[in-house]
Parts: sequence; structure tokens; C-alpha cells
Amino acid sequence: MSTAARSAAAPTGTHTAKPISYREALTQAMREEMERDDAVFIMGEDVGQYEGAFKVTRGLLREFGERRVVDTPISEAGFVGIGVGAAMAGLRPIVELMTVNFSIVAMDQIVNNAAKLGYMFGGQVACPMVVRMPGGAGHQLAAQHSHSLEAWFTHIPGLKVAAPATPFDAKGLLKTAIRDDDPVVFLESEGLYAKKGPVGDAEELVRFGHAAARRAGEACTIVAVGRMVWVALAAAEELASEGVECDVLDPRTLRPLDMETLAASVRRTHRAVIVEEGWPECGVAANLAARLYEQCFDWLDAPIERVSSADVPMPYARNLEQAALPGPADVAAAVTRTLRGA
Amino acid sequence: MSTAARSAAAPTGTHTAKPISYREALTQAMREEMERDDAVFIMGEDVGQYEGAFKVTRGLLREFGERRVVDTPISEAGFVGIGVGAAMAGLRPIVELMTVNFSIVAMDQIVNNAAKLGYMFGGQVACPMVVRMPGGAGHQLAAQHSHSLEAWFTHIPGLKVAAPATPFDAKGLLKTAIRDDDPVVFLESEGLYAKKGPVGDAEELVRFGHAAARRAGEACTIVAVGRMVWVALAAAEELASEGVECDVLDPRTLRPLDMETLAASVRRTHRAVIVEEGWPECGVAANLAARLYEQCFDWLDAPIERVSSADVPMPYARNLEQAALPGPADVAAAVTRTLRGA
Amino acid sequence: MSSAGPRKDRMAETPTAQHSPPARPEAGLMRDMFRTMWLIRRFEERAAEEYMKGHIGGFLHLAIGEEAAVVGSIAALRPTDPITSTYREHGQALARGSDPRAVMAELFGRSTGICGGRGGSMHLMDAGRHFYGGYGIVGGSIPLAVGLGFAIAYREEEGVAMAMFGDGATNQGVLAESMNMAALWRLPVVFFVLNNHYGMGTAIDRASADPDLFKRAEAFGMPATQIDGMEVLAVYRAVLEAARLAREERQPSMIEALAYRYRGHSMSDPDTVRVADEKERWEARDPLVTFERVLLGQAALTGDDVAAVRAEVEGVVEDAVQFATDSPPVPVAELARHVYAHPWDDAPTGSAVMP
Amino acid sequence: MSSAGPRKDRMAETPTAQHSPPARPEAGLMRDMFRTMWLIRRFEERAAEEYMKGHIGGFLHLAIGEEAAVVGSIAALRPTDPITSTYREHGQALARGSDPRAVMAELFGRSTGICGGRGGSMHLMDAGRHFYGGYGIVGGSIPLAVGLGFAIAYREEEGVAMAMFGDGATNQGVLAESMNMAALWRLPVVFFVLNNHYGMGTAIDRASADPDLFKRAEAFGMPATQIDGMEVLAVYRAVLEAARLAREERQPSMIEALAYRYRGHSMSDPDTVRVADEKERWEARDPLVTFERVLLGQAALTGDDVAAVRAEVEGVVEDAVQFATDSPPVPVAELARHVYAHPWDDAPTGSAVMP
Ligand SMILES: Cc1ncc(C[n+]2csc(CCOP(=O)(O)OP(=O)(O)O)c2C)c(N)n1
Ligand SMILES: Cc1ncc(C[n+]2csc(CCOP(=O)(O)OP(=O)(O)O)c2C)c(N)n1
Ligand SMILES: [Mg+2]
Ligand SMILES: [Mg+2]
Repeated sequence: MSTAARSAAAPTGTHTAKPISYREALTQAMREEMERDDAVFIMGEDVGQYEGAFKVTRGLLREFGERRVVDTPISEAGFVGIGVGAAMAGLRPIVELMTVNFSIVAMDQIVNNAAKLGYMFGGQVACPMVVRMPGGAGHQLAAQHSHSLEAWFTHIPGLKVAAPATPFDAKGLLKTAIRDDDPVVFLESEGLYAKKGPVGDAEELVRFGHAAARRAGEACTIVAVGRMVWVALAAAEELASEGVECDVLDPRTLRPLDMETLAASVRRTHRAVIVEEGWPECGVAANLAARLYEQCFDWLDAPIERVSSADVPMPYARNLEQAALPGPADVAAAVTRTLRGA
Repeated sequence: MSTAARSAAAPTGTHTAKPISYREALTQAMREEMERDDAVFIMGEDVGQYEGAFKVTRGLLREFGERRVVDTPISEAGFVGIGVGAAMAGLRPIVELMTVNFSIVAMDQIVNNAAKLGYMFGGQVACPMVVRMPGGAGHQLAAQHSHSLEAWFTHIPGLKVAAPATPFDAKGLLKTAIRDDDPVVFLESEGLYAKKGPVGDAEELVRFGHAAARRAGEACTIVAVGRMVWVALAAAEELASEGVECDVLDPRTLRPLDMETLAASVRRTHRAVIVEEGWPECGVAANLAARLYEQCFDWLDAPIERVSSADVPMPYARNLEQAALPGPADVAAAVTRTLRGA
Repeated sequence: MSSAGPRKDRMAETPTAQHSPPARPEAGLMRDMFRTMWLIRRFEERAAEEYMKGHIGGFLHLAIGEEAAVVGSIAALRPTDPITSTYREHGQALARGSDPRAVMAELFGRSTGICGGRGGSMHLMDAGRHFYGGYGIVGGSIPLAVGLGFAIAYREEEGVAMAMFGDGATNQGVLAESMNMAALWRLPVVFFVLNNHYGMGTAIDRASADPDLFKRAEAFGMPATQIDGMEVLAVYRAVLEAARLAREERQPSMIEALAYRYRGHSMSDPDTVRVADEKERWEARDPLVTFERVLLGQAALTGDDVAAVRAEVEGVVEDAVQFATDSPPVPVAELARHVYAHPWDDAPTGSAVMP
Repeated sequence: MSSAGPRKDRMAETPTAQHSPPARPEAGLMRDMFRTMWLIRRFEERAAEEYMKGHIGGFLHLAIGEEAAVVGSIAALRPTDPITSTYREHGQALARGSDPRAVMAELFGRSTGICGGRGGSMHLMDAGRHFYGGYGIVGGSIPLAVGLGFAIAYREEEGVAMAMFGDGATNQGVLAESMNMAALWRLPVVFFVLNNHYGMGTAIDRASADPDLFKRAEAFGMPATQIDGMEVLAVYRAVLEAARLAREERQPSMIEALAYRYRGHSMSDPDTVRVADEKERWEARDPLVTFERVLLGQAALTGDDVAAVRAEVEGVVEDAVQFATDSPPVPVAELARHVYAHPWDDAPTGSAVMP
């Protein structure tokens, strides 16, 4: 395995000084883009005075004032729609939804307006809006507060969907999202806000549609999304101690999707495990599996394994929640299954 | 091929007299269930005086009165929520959404309340509600009125999802849905309302989780959902004239899903094509493909082909819309691809 | 750097001078309004014919009978004031000055259509004329207008955004959310309810606990009025005042215009619920006839003028139909065009990077 | 034939006689209310401690300071009148008579929890006592209460459904939709807004164009009042009248109870936005202290009684914590239990059928 690839396991940026948290990386991205372009503003519940439910907008109200950091009522459908209207007029709203769970009441605005107006009006207007929101489970927030809706958003043409796993990507992808002329659904992970790592400088954007190689290996390809990248890396670490080296890939954006990189890896390893935090039916893993089979059918030596959350609404009890969520052991077991008979 | 299987190509009921339309089959199911159980009522926009945007509730207001056929304002989130509350209290609401496109404004009620309350309250209450809605495209209704959201609903544990393709199933599945103690998302197809066929009698229910064999063959398995069953059958007809006989399967419900039947067919034919009306990314076809690969990996002689709508918001222009929608030629071509090198 | 917002080529059509509608419309403006009302009426009648012939697909929602509300309101705005509307919006586009050829070609689904054939009757837009589109989800376009108003306030511009929607849309919760935020933030927005007394087959008193819809604004401390939507000058005056409030005092408000659509909900609606009696009562107050009487009375028009207007719009509509008929279809190869603003930029390249 | 609705085993706990709360609460009822308020206060303070110790997970939202609004409103209903609430609902469950052991065990995520450990603090339900649950999506539970009211009307029963929600929830559009339908169909529903002046960190005047939330009902022709939510008897009287209206006249109405939560939004809220001054002003009117004064003044309670009540609830809460601590975890094998009402019935069998 090359040193370059190894270093990717704990991603190190090329440019930056001290590591910062995923949360601060996002704040930094917003601050820089707001400084760069007056059309960029932030809108959402408690993003101003309260500095965000997860403190991602810390300091921004003080720095940019109420014109550009707008506290909203609890009216997601309304203010996402306001974001769409403002974006049509050429502003660049960053709409923060407190969590992905609340995007569901605003879904019509995202799916029927943001995603479609460029197309249905023949390209007369664009919708350069970012809808940021943390998702995922793991904090015993139970059934209504534990969604991972990657699959729903990825289903929709007209949207772009980003799911950063590292501080570097959190910053770099968010900056790309803000400058993008299309509506971007930006899926953060509650469980990663405190995670530290290096970040790029102000012009070091992460382009959409480029997977990241998080670890290199030849035994099996592991594709993991968002927080699951870390679960996959933990599994890969464990497997490595048994001599099984996996290729760990992070698509970073699910729309556009870097199939070439994923397929190239699978053609090399002949095996794949896909790890997602969402539900299994019609999920992201099923989608990636279907597409990988289409491109790698003759190369695959074992069925692709999917590791997803249990097919249940998320329970509150800690032990049940842990049982429902994918963990490193589940991933390692899946890899082992693909190696059976190898 | 057996005669029994052949007859399934143009499905014939065993019990009924003259064929009726898919629309009338639905009306009949509701009428019979309303006669049978006073807890059953219908609620929705224009379901009463107007007799339904697609006339599916024709005659029901006259027969059952305003208590049981309730015209609502254009407030989908509100009245789906009212349905959930009424269902918790033990009524059996049939909520008609004028089309699936409008379910998006009610999505929170469906996903966060109907689907989850049985679980998150530890089984204290159930939600015996049916949410009926037609979906699909083909009438030049453009981007906001052409959704097929099978994948979204199938993604959600706690929901059951039915998608009838024939009048027989429209009636039999709807009756099962009404008597079911769980929330059922009942996806009708605008394009099938006028389709005629036999139906079962009052106690001839179609159980959930049983696929229907629509045509038998050994060359390739075609799995098709909802209206796409007819597209698949047209393709199969065409292919048969060239000597290629396909197994055409209709899952009828996507949750629960009869994987056994689908997998058994694929193990026999060694090839599969999946046809859906929705979008390709994170769609129903990707899901079925992923699951079939898991169960039939060693039997498959060619990659599973997916036939979906184009990955674009639906355009208005007739020629573009036709190009975006899956047709028999697309299905036949996909089958042919799976046979290449066979 | 950004290509978002109205495209430059369409922007060029926009008048640059800030034309302000006068407090009392002078004869020329009234004649324009009269002409526009006739243009809309004839355009829609002709569209209905073409629909019956199968030249137009999808849904076709006609606003025949509602021309006063459409024309009076839009005439009271500046041409740069952004508007959003519903699927019943041929009139809005025409009142804003969109080319009837491009509108008809859109209905025909041709490449010369105002949205390149992708939108159809329900989704007209003319961004260059600040007509920000017709939308199909009831209520869904209302917050977009508030967002357009937000952008005006953000940039400290002078505009006013108008959300136009039906009585039925008032029962979508997003209206309440939108009104609250517009009022809370004092955005320059006019909420214009075109109350035609029906949402599809449902009469307003069967859908709204209180059929006086303008009252919905009160809880948000927002001024609101109910006006006769069959009288174009009444509509003009009310919107002029609402626009002034918005422009000068950053005070959003609501106008409820009472009107009626003569036809069914769409071309496919058998329209069996509404009684003949009711229809006749409204038709007796036809906005075109009423306004013609006013103009003749004020000598702002002569009988000959009326005939000339009707002949002229007849020609315009006929020409539009001919143009649409002769226009080429949208190339199928362009199916995926406009899904994204720049489809090729971000195409995945397959080179995994090591961050 | 149907097993939907409240399960029979829980139903047994329901009192069968239709107990009607009296117009003026007699001493016994007042003492009960006083005790319940203390029970809630101590239960929540104790829950906070257990949360800090890590025995409770997820979010924990305390209603300390809001006890008068919770207890007064529920006391004014019959025990069979259905209620829905939000995630801040320990008090609602306890006021309805739910076993403190089962509630605390739910917070601990144990199998003995009132929802078998699946719901946690935000999702308590006691269907047998017609407490139809705490919900996590702001506003999302409001139409459910209207649906419960719908079912009462449908079956021509005597009940009243009460939707309890916060000031922040009034800005979810679904409230407007729900009020309109309740009023239009004359359903027996009470909309009870517990206005504690904040939605998380946002003060009401920064979220609502008009902070007098009860005005939202007017546009639907619905009676509405604003009351002192710190005074349990004022709350009792208002809800009693609203319930009477609903029960006897099928007239839904809205009550806005003004109150305050002493703690941050949830245990994880640093509560830095609200100023000490404001907190002190409200705490000076603490509902427990105020009510104690009233009861002592009326000689409905003695100082000894007060001490006895406090000692008694202390024991109850302690016992609940002990019970929760000693309770077994939920078996992991039961992870998928209750996803569907009858998980095994419709399991696919794999036999394709030819219809
Ligand atoms: C959210 C939503 N629900 C239902 C529909 C179907 N629908 C289309 S138009 C319409 C009636 C709307 O009535 P109104 O707002 O009064 O406008 P009008 O058609 O009278 O101009 C309905 C119910 C829709 N398009 N969107
Ligand atoms: C639709 C939705 N948006 C956002 C949230 C996050 N959230 C939880 S509670 C809350 C504040 C609610 O305030 P209020 O309704 O006044 O109730 P209170 O917490 O004061 O009791 C918010 C914003 C949510 N749960 N649901
Ligand atoms: Mg109307
Ligand atoms: Mg509050």
C-alpha cells in the first residue's frame, strides 16, 4: 500500500495549520464566503442570537449583523420557500434546518420548487441555495429525531447532495455548495460536529463528484457515506490487524456521484461493502450496489454487502439504538462475508 | 409454458362476471368496506360533491352521506394528520390525496406520525389508515405533477406500500389495506383508471406480500411495478413474437415485499430486468436489484437491467415526456441486453 | 461570477426606467388595461379551442371572468416588481407583457415556448419581465414571493413583490407562515388572493370556516381589504395603495379580490357542482363589459375604438397560434438540458483525491 | 375484528364513569391539583439529576414553571377526554394519572417504561388514560388532536379533544389548517397554547408578528382568550369553559396561557439568551408558591398539609427512580417489535399467485 494512501486514513490537509472541528470548519466556510460575496446570507431557526442549535453559526451574527444572519420562526416550509425566492432573485441563501428531521415539513419547497424551477422554466432562473442540516442518530433522540434522508434527496433530479465526513470536506464542500448555482442539500452529521481535522484555505474548494480514498487496500472495497466513513475506517483498522486491507472510499457527494472511482476500486478488489446510516429499503447502499453491479458485474467475486440501520423507526433505549445502528463490527462482518470462499 | 401462467398475461379473475374499470374496482372496494364497517370513512379534497378529481369516489356521498364522505379544504398536512388522530381513536380513515404530488406537503404526517406512532409508543395504539393517491406521468402534467414516489414511501419502516396494476388487485389490495391495522400508502396509477378487468367478490382480498405472475417464461425475469406491469407485458408480447418468453412478475406490494417469488424466478431465468416509473437514483428498481443480487448472485448470468424514468424533472412537451418515460421498447431492449452472450 | 438569477439575455428586455403607475390611471393606461383584458380573454378562448383539437396537452386552467383582477393588479405595479402566480396564469404573463407567441408556443410544447416547452400552461415564466412563474402546487409559490420581497429588502431596492393565489390556497399552512414572516420582517410584499369562490369543485364556504379570507391577515397585524375583483379600477386602486404601503413603509398587506371563473376548474372539469344561476349572476357583471361601459361613459373610448381593440387582439392571438403551430418541437436530445445550471462543470471525473 | 385503537389491557385502567370537573373546584380537587403540581415539579427536578448522572439519554425538556398551565388545563377535562402534547410532556402524563414509575422508567429506557423504552422523554403516551402522546415535530401533533375530536363527533360521543402546544408551534402552518377544519366542521377541540414566551432561544416577539397568539383563532370565527398561565385556577376556569363550548355547542376554541419555563429549552441548552431579570420576574410568581398562598388563605390547606404533600411526592418520585433503576433493559431481540401492529400476519410467503 502506498504511503499516500495510508495517510488518507486519517485525512491530513496539505495546507492548514492546526486541526479544527467539523463544526468550526463549517463556520469558517460560511464566514469566508460571506466575506467574499454579499449575496450570501444565512437563515434559520436560532442561527443568530442563539448561534445555532449546534453552534455552527457561532459568531456570525456578531460579525455580519441581522441583515445577513436571519433568525426565523419555526416555519420551515415558509423560510425554505423564502430562500428559494431569494435565490431566484440572485441571492445565495444558506438555509439552516435545525436537523434533517424538520426538512420533511419543508419537503415540498425543496423538491417541487428548489429542485425543479431551473428545469421547468427552461433555464430562465437558477436556485443557488444551500440547505444545510445535520442528520443521523446515536444520541437517543428516538423515532422522530433520528432520520438520515440521504436516499430521499438523492432520488430527486435537480438537487445536488453533499455529505461531508471530515472537517476538510465540511469546509471545502460547503464552499463549493455556496458558490454552486444549483440547490444543494448539505447533509451534516450531528455525530461529527466535534471531530477535529485539518482544513483547506479559503480557495481550496472540494469539487463535487470526486470521491475520496480514505484508506487503500486490495481485499475489499468499502464505500461509506457521511459519519459511516469513520465506522468503516474503524472496521478497516480492525481488519488490517488480521491482515485484511480494505479500500475505503467516501463519495462525498451523492449527486453528482463519482461512479468511476468506486467502480475502479471494485474492479481491483472484486468485492464491495456499502455502509450507510439510513434505512435499507430504497436506500443509498441499494443504489450504489445496483450501480456497481451494472459496471462491475464481471469483476465481482461475491455479492455486494449492504450495511444499513435496522429497518425500524429509531428506538429511544440506548441498547436498542446501538443495535439498530451500523457499527464497525457489522462492517467487519460484512467484509468477512464477502471474503468467504475467496 | 403452462396455460395457467399464460392466462395471467391478461389477468382473469376466477369469480367475477363482467370486467369493470380499475377506477370502479376501487369504488367497489370502498363501498363494500364502508358497508361492512361503520368505522371506515373517506376524507379528501373534492371526494364528496365532486365525486373525486378522478371520480373514484363516485356515488359514495349519495350512498353514505356527509358523515362518512368528507370534503376537505386544500390542507393535506392538516387532514392527513386528522386521519392519523382518527385512526388512533380506532376509526379507519381512507384519506384520498388528489395525487401523489400533494403528499409531499403532508409528508411529515405520513412519515413522522402515521409510520412511527405504533413503534414509538410501544404498541399502545395503531394507525389503521389508508392514504390513497394516484401517481405517475404521461399526461403532460410537467415537473410538479408527475411524481412516482414509490421509493420514498418504501424507504420508511412502519408504512405498508401497495401499488396495484389491475382492477382485480385495485379492489383486492384496497380491501386488505382498509382492514389492515397499519398505515398503508396506496399508490394508484392515473394511467390505469380506465383499464378494465375482472375483480374478486366481497371477501376475495389480495394479501399483502404476494407477487403476481403476470406471464411465464424462461428467458428473463421482468419485475414491474404499477402501471409498468402493462409496459412490461407489452414488451414481453413483442419479445415472444421473436421467441423470447419472459417471466413477468408484479410485486403488488413493495412493503412487505415478496422476495421469495422474485428470487425464485431469477434463479430459474438467470436474468432480470426491473421496470419502474420513478427516477433511477435510490429508486425501487435499484432496491430490487440490490436485493436480488444478494439472493441470486450465483445464478445471474448478466447484470440486472433497470428501466426507470429519465433522471430529469418531468418535461411538459409531449415528445420529451414520452422520451423520459419507460416504454415497451426500452424494456425489450433491456431484456435483449441481458440475453447478449447467452 | 454567478450566473444565477434572471439570465442576462432576458434581462435586456426589461425597461430600465422605474415607471411608476399613476394614482388615477389616465386614459392611455385605461385603454391599455382594456386591451390587455381582451387579449387575455381571446387568448384563453383560443387556447381552449386548441386544447380541444389536441394541440395543447396537460391541464389547461382558464381565468376567463377574472381578467379585471389580473390586469388591474399588475397594472398597479411597476414592470420591475416581481410577481409569482399559480397554474392559472396565462393572464399574468400577458399582463406583464410577455410575447403572446412565446406563451402560446409554450402551451403547444414547442422549443420557441417561453420556457422552451418544459413548463406548459401551468409553468409560464418570464424572468426578464419579473414574472417569476406559475406553479402547480397550491400555496407553494407564496413563500417564493416573500423571498423575492426579502431580496428587495436585502438589497435595499425599491420593488414590491406580489404573491397571487386563489381562495383555496389560503388553506395551505404555508400562507400563514409566509404572512407571519413578511409582517415580522416588514418585507415589501402584497398578498393578492384572487377569490373566485371555488377551489376546484369546492365552494369557499365548504372549505373556509370564515369565507372572508382577508381576515387571515389580521392576526399578523397586517392591513387587509376585500374588494370587487370584477372591477378593474377598484383592483388597480387597491393594489396601488398596497404597493405604496410596501414600498414606502415596508408594510406588507393582503388584498382579497372577489371574482369568479366562468369555466370549470380546468378543461377536463365537467363543472357540474356550480349552479347556472350563480354563473349567470356573475357573468352579468362581466369585467370586460363593465369596463367598456365605464370607458365609453368617460369618453376614453369610442365604439370604434372597442371594435379596433377587439380586431387587433384577434390578430395577435391568431398570429400566436400560427407561430406556435409552425414552431419546431423541442429536440429530444435536449431532454436533460436545464436540470442543472451548468450541467458539465461538476461532472464526476473519476479521479479519487486524497484530501 | 380490529385491534386498532387503545389496547384492551390498558383500556381497563380507564374510569368508566364520566367524571365531570365541577365549575368551581372544591377543596379536594384543589388539593389534588396542588399535589400534582408538586409531583411534576419534583419529578422533573429529579429527572434532571438523573440526566446529569447519565441515566437518562436523548433530550430532556423540563416544564418547571409551567405546572399551573399543565395541571389546571387537564384537571378541567374529563379523564376520558383525549389530549395530545409535545416533547415537553412529563407533566401532562402525570397530570393524567400515569404511573410515575412507568414514566421514569421510560426516561431510563427500560422495558417497564410506559412505552416499553421506545419513546423516551419526548414520546410518552398513556392511551388507556387517553393521553395520546408527546411528539417531537413542532406543530405536528396538533392535527392529531383534531382527528381525535373528529372521531368523537363521528361516533357522537361526549368527549373533548385538547391539543397542547407551545408558542413556537403557532408558526407551523399546520396549526392554521387544523384550526380551519376544526371550526369548519365544528369539532369538539380545545387548542391550548402554552405560551412560555420562547421557542428554544427565540423570544416570541422575534418570531411572531403579533405576539398575541390567541388572535390567530379569530380568522376562523373561533372564540379565543389569553389567560394567566401561572395561576392554576384561571387556567382551570378557562379550559372548563372551552370544554363546555366544545361539548355542548361543538364550538372549538383557543386558549393562550401565558407562562414561563425556568430552565433552558432542554438539558443541553446553555440558556444564555434569556436575561436574569426576566427570569426573576416570572419566578417571583411561581405557580406552586402562588397556589399554596391561595389554598392557605382559603384554609383549604394547612402548613402541615403542604409539608405532607411535599413529603409524599418526594417518596413517590424516589420510588419511581428506584423502580426505573431496578428495571430490566429492553431485550434487544425486541428491536423490531411494534413496527407493525401484527408483524407476522402479512409476512410474504413466496407463493406467487395468479389472480
Ligand atoms: C397542495 C395541492 N393540493 C391539491 C392540488 C390540486 N388542485 C389544483 S388546483 C386546486 C384548486 C385550487 O383552488 P384555488 O386556490 O381557489 O385556485 P383556483 O383554481 O380557483 O384559481 C386543487 C385542489 C394542488 N395542485 N396542490
Ligand atoms: C418542525 C420542527 N422544527 C424545529 C424543531 C426543533 N425544536 C424543537 S422544540 C423547538 C422550540 C419549540 O418552541 P415552542 O413551540 O414554544 O415550545 P416550548 O419548547 O417552548 O415548549 C424547536 C425549534 C422541531 N422539533 N420541529
Ligand atoms: Mg379558487
Ligand atoms: Mg415556547
